[in-house]
Amino acid sequence: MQRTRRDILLFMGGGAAGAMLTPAPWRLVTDAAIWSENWPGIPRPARGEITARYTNCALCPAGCAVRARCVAGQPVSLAGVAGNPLSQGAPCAFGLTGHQLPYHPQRLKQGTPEEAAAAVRGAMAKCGPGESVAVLDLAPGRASSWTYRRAMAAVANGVYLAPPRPLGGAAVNLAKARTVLSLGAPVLDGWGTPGNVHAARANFRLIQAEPWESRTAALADEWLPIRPGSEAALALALKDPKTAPSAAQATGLTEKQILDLANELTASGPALVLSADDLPEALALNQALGAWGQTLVARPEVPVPDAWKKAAPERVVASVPDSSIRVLFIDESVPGSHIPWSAVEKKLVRDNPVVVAFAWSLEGYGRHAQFTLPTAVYPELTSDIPPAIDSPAATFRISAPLVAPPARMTDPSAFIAKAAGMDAGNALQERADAIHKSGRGTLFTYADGKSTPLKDIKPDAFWKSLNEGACWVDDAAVGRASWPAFLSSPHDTQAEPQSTAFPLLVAFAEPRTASLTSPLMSKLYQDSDLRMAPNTAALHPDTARASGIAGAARAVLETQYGRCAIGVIPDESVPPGMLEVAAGPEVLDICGAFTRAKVVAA
Amino acid sequence: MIAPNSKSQPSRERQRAVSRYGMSIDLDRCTGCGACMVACAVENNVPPAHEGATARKGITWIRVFKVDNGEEGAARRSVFVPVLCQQCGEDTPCVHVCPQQAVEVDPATGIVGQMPERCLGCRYCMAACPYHARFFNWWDPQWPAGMEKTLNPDVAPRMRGVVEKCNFCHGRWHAAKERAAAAGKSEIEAGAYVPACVESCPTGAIRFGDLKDAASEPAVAAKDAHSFRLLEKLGTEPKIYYHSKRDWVRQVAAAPKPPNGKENARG
Amino acid sequence: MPFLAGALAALGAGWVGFPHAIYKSRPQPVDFSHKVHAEKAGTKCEDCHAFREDGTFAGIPSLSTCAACHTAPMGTTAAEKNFIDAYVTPNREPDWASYAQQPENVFFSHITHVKLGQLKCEQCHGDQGASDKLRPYQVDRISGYSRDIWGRTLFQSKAAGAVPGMKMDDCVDCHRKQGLSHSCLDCHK
Amino acid sequence: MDREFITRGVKRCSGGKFLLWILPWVAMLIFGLYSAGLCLVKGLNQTNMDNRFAFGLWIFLDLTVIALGAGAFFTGFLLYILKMKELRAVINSAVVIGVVCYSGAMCALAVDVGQPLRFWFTFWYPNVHSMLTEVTFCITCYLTVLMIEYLPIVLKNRKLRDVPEFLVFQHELHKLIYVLAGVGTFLSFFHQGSLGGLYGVLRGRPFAFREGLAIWPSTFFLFILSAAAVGPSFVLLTTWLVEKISKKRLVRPEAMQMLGRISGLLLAVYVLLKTIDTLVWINRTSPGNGFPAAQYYAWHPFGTWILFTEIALLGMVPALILLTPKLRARTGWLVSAAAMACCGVALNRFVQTVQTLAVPTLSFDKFMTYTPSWQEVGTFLAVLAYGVLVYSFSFRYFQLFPDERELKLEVAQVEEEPALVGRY
Repeated sequence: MQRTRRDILLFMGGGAAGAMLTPAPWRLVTDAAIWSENWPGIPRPARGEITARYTNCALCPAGCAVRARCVAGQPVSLAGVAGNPLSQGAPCAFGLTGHQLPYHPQRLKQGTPEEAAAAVRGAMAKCGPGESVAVLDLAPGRASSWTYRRAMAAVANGVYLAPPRPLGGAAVNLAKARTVLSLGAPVLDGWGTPGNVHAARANFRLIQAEPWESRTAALADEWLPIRPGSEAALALALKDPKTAPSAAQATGLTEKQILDLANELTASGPALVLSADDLPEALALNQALGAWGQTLVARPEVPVPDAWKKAAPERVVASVPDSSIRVLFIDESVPGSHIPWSAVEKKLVRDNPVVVAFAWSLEGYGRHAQFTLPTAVYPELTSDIPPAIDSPAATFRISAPLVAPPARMTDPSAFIAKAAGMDAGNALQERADAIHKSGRGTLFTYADGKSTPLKDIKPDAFWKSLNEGACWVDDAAVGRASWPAFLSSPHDTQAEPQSTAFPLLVAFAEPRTASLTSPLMSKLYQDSDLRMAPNTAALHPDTARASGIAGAARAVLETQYGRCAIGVIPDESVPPGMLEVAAGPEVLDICGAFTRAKVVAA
Repeated sequence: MIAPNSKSQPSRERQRAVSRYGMSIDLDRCTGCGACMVACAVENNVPPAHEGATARKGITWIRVFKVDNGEEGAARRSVFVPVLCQQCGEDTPCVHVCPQQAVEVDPATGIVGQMPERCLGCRYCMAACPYHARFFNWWDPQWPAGMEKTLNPDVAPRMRGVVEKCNFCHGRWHAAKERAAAAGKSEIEAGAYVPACVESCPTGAIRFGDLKDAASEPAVAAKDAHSFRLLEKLGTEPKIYYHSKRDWVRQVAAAPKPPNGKENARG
Repeated sequence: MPFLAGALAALGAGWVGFPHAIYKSRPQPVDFSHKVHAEKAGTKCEDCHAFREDGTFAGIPSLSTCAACHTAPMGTTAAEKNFIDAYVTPNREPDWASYAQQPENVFFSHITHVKLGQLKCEQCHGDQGASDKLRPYQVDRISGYSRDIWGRTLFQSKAAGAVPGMKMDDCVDCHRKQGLSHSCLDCHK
Repeated sequence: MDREFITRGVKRCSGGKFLLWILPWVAMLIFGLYSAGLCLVKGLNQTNMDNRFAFGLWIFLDLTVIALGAGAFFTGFLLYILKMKELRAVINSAVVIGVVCYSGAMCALAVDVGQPLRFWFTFWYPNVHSMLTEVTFCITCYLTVLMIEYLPIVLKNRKLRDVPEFLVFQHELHKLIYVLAGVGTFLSFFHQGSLGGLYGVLRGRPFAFREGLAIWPSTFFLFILSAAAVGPSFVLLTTWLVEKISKKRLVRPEAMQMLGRISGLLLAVYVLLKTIDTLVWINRTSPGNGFPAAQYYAWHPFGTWILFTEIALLGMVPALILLTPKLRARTGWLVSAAAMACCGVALNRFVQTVQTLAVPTLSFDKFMTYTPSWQEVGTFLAVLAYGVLVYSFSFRYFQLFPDERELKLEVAQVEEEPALVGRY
C-alpha cells in the first residue's frame, strides 16, 4: 500500500500519544528543572575536614588576632579571637575579608627580579657623593624593617626612610582615659585596635569635634560640629582660654561651649586629646593637661638582637635633600601609612633613578616605579606586626601564612639584603629568640586562650606557638619620664596654599590606605551606601553647585600636588566648604595632611 | 482557593516550635562599620557585586542604613540601622504569596526559609515584603578566578533568577545540630548556634537567641521599654527587636513621613 | 493503523531506549572489591568510611587510608598491581566517583542517622559490603545526578528491605514513617 | 492565491495589501522576540526592574490585557447563559480577542519569571494559600477553554470544511458551547478576582492591602466587576476599529449599543463600589496599619489627581455617557466612552502594580521611580504585535462577524467603490 500524507500525520500523532505514556517526556521536564539548579557557572564549594587555624591580621597596624575557619586547610572565613588581651576578638569589615585578597583580580603575578637586581647594582655603582640609596618602609618596626636599617647601614650613603610615626611613636593608654577629646580622629572607625577601643569605650566620655557627622561623631557622647579647618584654633583655645573669643569665631562654637569644654578636660581627667594628623596644638594641649605618663606613655622597645644594633637611623622623607636618592626601594607588601608620591618623587635624582617597589598589586607606588616585584599578601605573607598605637605595652605577634604564596614571589628583605651584600638570615626567628632571652612578659596562645609567663616556655616552643597564633605581651613598666622632646617638635606638615585657589578642605571618610580591599567590599559601597568606594568624594549639594558639578557623578579633584578623577556623591550631611573623601591610591597621591582642594567638572 | 488562614498557621508554628530564634540589635552601639554585611556575604556565599549592580539591584541579606533625624547643621544626628529579614512570626507576608511553597516558616526554629531550588523567580514575595529584605539574583553568581576556593561548604551558592534572603545562617544551625548529634544529643544548647553577623559585630550590638528561652538576650530585650520592632502595626510579629535610648531613633519603626523635599543621597 | 505503529514505536523508544540513553556511565578508577576487604581483611564499613572527630563524615577514604595496608602489593592480582603502580607509588589520589553524592543544596548528616537514628549503612546504601565489583558510575546527562539518587530501577519498589532511592521523596517517606520533622530547612542549605 | 480560504460571500483585500498591512507588525514581533530572547538567555538583568520594583511593565501589561480580554467570557456568558441574542454578532470576535489577550499574557509571564524551566512547579507543588497559584491554574484552564471555543471558528473555515471529520467535530464542539461558556465564566470570575486579590492580600503593602469578605480582599470583587465592565467596551472598541480599518460594516448598531449599555451599567456599579472601598481603606484599613492614607499621595507625581482621574474622569463619566441612550446612539460618544472606560481600568491596574511598589514602607525608604528598559518595551510590543497579527489572520480567513454578509448586501453599492489601501 502506498503512503499518503495522512498516514504520516497519523503516525506522528500516534508517536506523540505513545510518548506521553512513557517516562521520557516527564523525566526530561524534571531534568531540565534540576539542570537549572546546577547549570554551568555555579561553583561547587570544595568539601573537606573543617579546622580552625590562627594568625594575626597584617592589614593594618592594629594586627588583630584572627581565627580562620578552614576547609581542607583553605580558609573560608575569618573571625576574631575572643579573650585576646589586645584585640578582644573584635574584627573589622576589612579584616573579615582578608582571606580573599590572594584572589584579587588586580593582584600582581609577574615580575622581573633579575633585571631589577641588575639595574640596582648598576645604579648603586653609579651612586656619587651626595646621592643615596634609600629604603622607604611603610610599616616600620618590623623585623624586616630592622633588616632594611642594617642593610642601609651596610651600604655607603644608605638611608632608611619611614612615614612619620603617629604621636612620634608614643603609645596611648585608653584604659586610663576618663575624657577623650577627638579633633576629627576616627576613634570608633579604625583608629587603634577596634576591640581595645570598644572595650575601653564604656570608661571614657568621648567628645568629637569634627565638621561633619562621621561614624565616630554619630556615636560620640557629644559631637561639636566645628567649621572645617578650625581644629587647631580650638585646641589652642582649650590650652589658653584667652584665645577663646577668636576660637569661637573660627569654630562657630560659642565661647561658653569652649570654656566649659576646657573645664571638663581639666576637671574630669585623666584626659586625652587625639587629632586626625597629630596637630602640634593638640600635642601641646595634651602636655598642658598632664596626659604624659597617664593616657600618653612611652612604650618600651620590643627587644632586638644585639647584632642588629648597627642600623641606619629612621628618617622621614622630608629630611632628605631634594633630588638626592639614586636607588629607592619601597616596601608596601604590608599595608601602612601612605606618603604622597609627589613628596617622594622630588627626592629622586634627575638622571634616571632606579625605583623598585615591592607590592602585591599595581595600585600603589608600582604605578610610578621602574620595577614592581610581586610579593606575598596577607594571609600568605610571613611578617611580625609592630605594637599598635593604643597598646601601652610592647607586643610581638607574627602574621603567619594561612595559604601558601604562589610561585615567583619576591621577599623584599631578602632582595634588599642581597643588594646590600649582606644576609638577612632568619630575622624573624632571631628577634623571637632575642625576646625570649629577655625573659619578660607573657605569651597568649589563641587556640587554648591561655596566658603563660615567658619564663616557663622553651625557645623553640615559643617560636612554634608564635607561628600557630599567639602574641607576646611585655610586662615591663612603662617609662614615666617627663614630656619627651620629639612630641614638642612638630613633624613636617605640607605648607597650606591660600584657601582662595583651593577653597575646599579634604577630610578622609575611610581608612587612609592605598592597598586594595577584597572584591566583596563592593557590598558596602556598591550594593549599599554604607561606605564610599575608593577615589570618591561626598560633598554638599551647594558645594557641588558652586563648583559647577551639580548633578554630576564624576569630577576631577585638584590640589597643589596634582589632579585625579573621582566619583562624587551629593550629601547634605557634609558641611559646605568641605570634601569627605574615600582614600584611593590616586587621591592619596595628591593629598597630604590638611590638604585643601577644589573639584572641577570632568 | 483555601483560606490564607492568618490565625491557624502561626499558632501551629507556636505549638510545634522547639525554639523561636530571634535577634536584638542595639542601635546605640552600632558604629556602621559594615562588618556584619561582609561577614554575612562571606558566610552565605554571596558573590561580589556585579559591575552593573547598584544599591537597588545588589544582594545584601543584612544591610546597614544611615538614618538621620531630618534636622540641619548642628542639630543633625544620625543612627545606623541594620536591616535583615525580620523573620516575621505571625501571618508571614512572604509565605502565603509564594505560588510553589518555596518559602516556609520552619516549624522547628521559626526561621523563615527561602528555597532557591524551588523558587520560580516570580518575585511576588519581594512585592509582599514590607522590609525589602528579599533579594533577586539578577545576574549569574560570579567570583574572581580562584576566589571560589573560599566558598563556605555549608551553604549552596544560588543560581541566577531566584530570590534569596537571610535565614539566620541556617548552615550554622545544621553544623551545630551535627556537632550535637556527634555528642549523642538531639538538641543544640544555647550559644552553640550563632549567625555570622552576630559573631562578627565588633561592638556586640547584635545579639541572638531563642525567644522561647526567657533568659536569652533577645527575650530580655523584647521586654525592654526602649525596644521596638519595625512597622509593628502591620501585625507581622517580627522576631528582630531594635533598641535605642534615644527617642527620635525609635521613630524609625513608624511609617514613612511625606517627603520634605530633602533626600539624603547616602541612604 | 499507522497511528498504532507510531504509538508502538514511541513506547518502545521511551521505555527501552530512553532509560539507557539518559545516563552516561564511567568505570571506577580501581577495580575494588568490598567483599574481599570485608571477608579477608575483616574490616567494617566505618573502618574506612570514617567519621571525623567533629562528627562530619569523611566519605570515601583517601589514599593514605588504603596505603596504610597497601604499601606493597598484597596478593598478585592485576588490579592490585595496577592500584599500587598507578596510585600508591606516585601517591596520586584515585578520582573515585561517589554513587550516593547528594546535590549541592542538600545537607545530609551521616552521624545523625547512624548515631541518633540507629540506621544501618545497608538500609540506604544497600549491601555494598558484599559487592565484589564496583558498578560503573552512572550519571544523568542533563541533571548531573548519580543514578543511585534516582533509584537504580525505573520504579521504586516499596517492598520491605528494598534499597530506596535517595530522592527527596525517599527521605521524606522515611521521616514521615518515623514521625520526624521534614521541613525544607531540615535538609536544604 | 488564498481566495479559497476566505469565507464565502465576504470581500477581503488582495493578498498583496494584506501582506503590506501585516509587514510592520511582523517586524515589531521579530524585534520583540529578540528582546524577549535577550531576557531569557542573559537573564532579567536586561530589564530595569530591581529589588524594590520587583514587578514592572510586564505585570502591568498582564493585568491590563487580561482585564480587557474579559469580553470573551462575559459576552459568552451574556449570550449563552443570559440568552442575549444580539451579541451573537460579536461573540466570535470576542473569543479571538480573549485568545489573543490570554495567550499574550502567558507569554509575557514566561519571560517575566527568573526560572522559566520551573514553570510546572506551580502545578506540581502548589501553595493553595497563594493568589498567584489560583491565577495560574485558572488562566491555564481558561486558556484551554478559549482554545476549544476558538477551534470551531477555525474549523468553519471554507477550506477546512472540506474535511468531513472536522465538520462533524466542530458540530459536536458546538453542542458543548453552553458548557464551555459556563465553565469559562466560572474560571474567569475566579482568576479576574484573584488577580485583584494578588495585591489586596499584601498586608505588608498597606497601599494595596484591603480587608474583604471571607478570605477575599475587596479588590477581588472589584477586579471581577471592572473586568466585566470593560470587556464589552473593549469588544466594542475593537469592532469599531476593524470597521474603520477595513472600511466595512460588520455589526448592526443595536449590537454595539447593547454592548455599550451593559458596559455602562456594570461600570456604574463598579465606580460606586470602588468609591466605597476607597473610603473604607482611607479611613479604616490603612490607618489601622499605621499608615495615614494621605501620605501615599504626597509622593509626587502620584498625587490625589490619580485617584480622581481613575474614579471620576475615567469611571463615572464614561458610565454616565454609556447609560444615556441619546449619547449612546451617537457612535462618536459611544466609542470614546468605551475607550475612556478601558483607559480607566488600565490606570487602575497601573496604580495597583506600580504605585504600590513606588511608595515607601519603611520610614527611611526613599520614594522610587522606574523606567522600563528597551528590552522590556520590546517584549511588550511583541505581545501587542502578536495580538494584532492573530486577529488580522482570524478576521481574514474566519467568519468573525456573522452579520457581515447580510450587511454587505445591504450596502452593496458602497462596495463598488475602489478599495483603499490598508483595507482588508
